[in-house]
Amino acid sequence: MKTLTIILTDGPYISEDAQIAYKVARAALKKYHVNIFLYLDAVHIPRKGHNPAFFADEGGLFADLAREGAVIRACSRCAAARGYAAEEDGSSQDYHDGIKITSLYDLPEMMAGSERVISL
Amino acid sequence: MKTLTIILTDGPYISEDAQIAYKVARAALKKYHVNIFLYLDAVHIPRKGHNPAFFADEGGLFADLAREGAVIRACSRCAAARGYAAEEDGSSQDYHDGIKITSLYDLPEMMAGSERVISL
Amino acid sequence: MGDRSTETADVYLLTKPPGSERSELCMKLLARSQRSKLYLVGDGVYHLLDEGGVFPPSCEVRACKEDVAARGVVARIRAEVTEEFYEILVEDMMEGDGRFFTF
Amino acid sequence: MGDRSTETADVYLLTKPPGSERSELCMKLLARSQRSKLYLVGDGVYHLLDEGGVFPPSCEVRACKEDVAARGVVARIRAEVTEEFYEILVEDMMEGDGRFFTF
Amino acid sequence: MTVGSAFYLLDSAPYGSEKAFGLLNAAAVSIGRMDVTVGLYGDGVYLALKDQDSRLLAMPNLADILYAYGEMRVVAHEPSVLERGLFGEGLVETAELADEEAFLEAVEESDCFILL
Amino acid sequence: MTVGSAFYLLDSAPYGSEKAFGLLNAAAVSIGRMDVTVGLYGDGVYLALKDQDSRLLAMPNLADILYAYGEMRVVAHEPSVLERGLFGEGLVETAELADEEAFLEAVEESDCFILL
Repeated sequence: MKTLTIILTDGPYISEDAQIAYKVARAALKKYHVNIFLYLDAVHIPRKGHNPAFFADEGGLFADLAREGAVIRACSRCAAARGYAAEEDGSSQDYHDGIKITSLYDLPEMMAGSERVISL
Repeated sequence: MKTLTIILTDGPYISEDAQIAYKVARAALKKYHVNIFLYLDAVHIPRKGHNPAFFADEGGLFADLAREGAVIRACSRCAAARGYAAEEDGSSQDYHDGIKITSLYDLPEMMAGSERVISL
Repeated sequence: MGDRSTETADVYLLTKPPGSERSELCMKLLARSQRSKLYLVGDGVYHLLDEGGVFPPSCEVRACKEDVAARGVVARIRAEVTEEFYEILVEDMMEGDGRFFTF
Repeated sequence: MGDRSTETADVYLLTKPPGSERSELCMKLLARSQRSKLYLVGDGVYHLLDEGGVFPPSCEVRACKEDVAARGVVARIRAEVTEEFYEILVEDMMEGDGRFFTF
Repeated sequence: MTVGSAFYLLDSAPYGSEKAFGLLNAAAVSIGRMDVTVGLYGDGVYLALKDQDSRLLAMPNLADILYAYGEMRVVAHEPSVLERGLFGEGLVETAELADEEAFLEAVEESDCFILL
Repeated sequence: MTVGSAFYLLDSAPYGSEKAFGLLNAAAVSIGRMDVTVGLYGDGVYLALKDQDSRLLAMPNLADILYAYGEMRVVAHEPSVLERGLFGEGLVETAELADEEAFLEAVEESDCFILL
C-alpha cells in the first residue's frame, strides 16, 4: 500500500490548513496509508475539548482520522513548549486518543517511507 | 494615569509578537496602566505548563505582567474554540492566575479608555 | 475517474492567492513543466479570477467547489470546479509518476 | 530622555521586513507625515539595510538593539540602535500628541 | 485624549484564515462605543466579492456581516481592487471604493489603527 | 518510489518567526535518512547574513546551524539576495548562491518539497 505523509504547521481555526489536511487525509485513507506530522503551532490541533461556535471541532476531526487508521504524531519540542506533556508511551492527557507526541526524528522516517509528502 | 492597550493575535513561540508585547508592556507599566487583549491564536499564550527548550516561558512572562498590574483578558469565543474553558468568574484552570477569559465586548471598552492602542 | 491519464503529469497543489510570493514560485515551476495539473484550494481558488495567459494552455486546472462557492468566485479561466476535488487530487497525486509540489 | 521633544511627531512602530505589504503601507503613511519617528523592532530592523532615500530626511529612526544583533544587521541608514528601545518608544508613544501606528 | 474612533484594516483574504472573521467581529462589537471604519486593503478586498455562499464550507458568510451593520463604514482600497481584477465583478454595495488618497486619509482620521 | 531526497524551502526571515528554526531542525534530522537541500528564498535569504548574535534575544543562533551540518546543502536564491541588497554584505560561506535557473532545478531534482 502506498503512503502519503502530510506535514502541518498552522494551529486550528486560524487557517484553513487543518481543514484541507483533514479532507485530503480522509480521501486518501480509502486506498492509502496516511501519516500526519504536527509541527510548530499544529501541535494545538489534537487538543481535547475544542468547542468552536461557528466551525467544526478540528480536534475531533483529527481524532476521527486516527480512528480510521491515520498515524498522527506531534513534535515533542513544539508540544512541550506549548504546554503539552507526553506520557511514557507518547500519549498525552491533553490529546485525543491515538495521537501521540514523538520525536522530530519520526518526520524523516515518515517521509522516507512515503510516495508523496504534502506540507501545508 | 494614561492607559495603553495592546491587542495580540499570534500564539506563543511561532512569532516574536508575544515577546515584543511583553517588552512594551513591561516598559509601560513603570508609568502607565496597561491592558492586553488576547485574540485569535493569542489565547494560547497564558496557558500553564509551557516548557520551551530554547526560549523563555511566554506564559510565565504574561503571568508576571498580570502580577505587576497589567489587565490581561482573552476572547471567550477564541478560547472556547481552542479548548480553554472559563469558570464563572472568567478564570480558567488552564491559565496562569490573574488572566481571565472574557467577552469580546471588553476589547472596545479597553480601547475607549486608552490613550494608545497597539495591535501586533 | 478511471479514464483520466495520470501518467507523467506534474501535480501542483496551490492554497495561496494570486500575487503572493508562494503563488509566483508555483507559477515559475509550472511554466517549466511539460504537462501539468493545477489543483486550487483554499485561497488558491482566487486564481480562477486570473486573466487568460497565466497558465500554460496544456495545464489542467481543477478547483475545490466549496472553497469557490464560499468566496463568491466566478471562474474566468477554463477550469473544472468539482465536489470530488479531493478524490481526484489524491488519485492524481498518488498514482501519477510526475513531480508533486504543494504551495 | 527628558530633552527629546515628543510633541506633534507621528510615531510608527514597524515589525515587518522591507518589501512586505505592511511595510509599504507604513512607508506611504510615513511619507505624508510632517514630522515622524520610526521604531524598528523584530523583522522591522531589516529596514536598516535599506539604501538612503527610503525615509524622509526628517524622520528619526530607532531600532531595537537585541533584534539588530540577532539578525547580524549593520545599519546603512542613520539610525539610533539602542538598548533602551522600549523605554523610549513607550515615552514617545504615550506622551506625544501626534498620531500612532503599528505595522 | 482617549480613543473615539478606530480603523480596522483587513489585508488578508476571507475564509483562508480566521483573520477576516475576527476583524469583523471586533469591528462589530466596537459600534456604539466609537466610530468604526473597516478598511479592505490588499487581499482584504476579496471580502467585498458578492454572492459568497459558505454553507458547504460550514463557516459563517462573512460578506453578510458587512450588510448587517449599517453603522460600520466599509472602505475598499481601489488600487487593490483593480490589481486583483475585481473592478468588473459584483461587489458588496455597502463597501465604498476609496482611491489611495481617500483611503490613507481615512486611516489618518481615526484615533487608532488596528491590524490583525 | 519512496522519498530519497528533500528540498526544504525557507521563505521567511529568521527570529521574527519560529519557521526558520523549525525548518532547520527538520532539515537537520533528515540528514542520513535522505539527501537534504535547504533553499533560502525571499526573506529566507536573511538567514545567510553573517555575524548573527542572538544572545540578547535569548534564542539559538540560527546561522550556526548552517555551519553545523556539512551534509546539508544550502542554496540561496540569488535574485532574492540582490533584491534585499545583501550582495555586498558578508554571507555565511556554506550557503551557495544559485541563480533562478539553478535554484528551480534544485527544487525539481528533489523527491519532495517542504514549505513551512
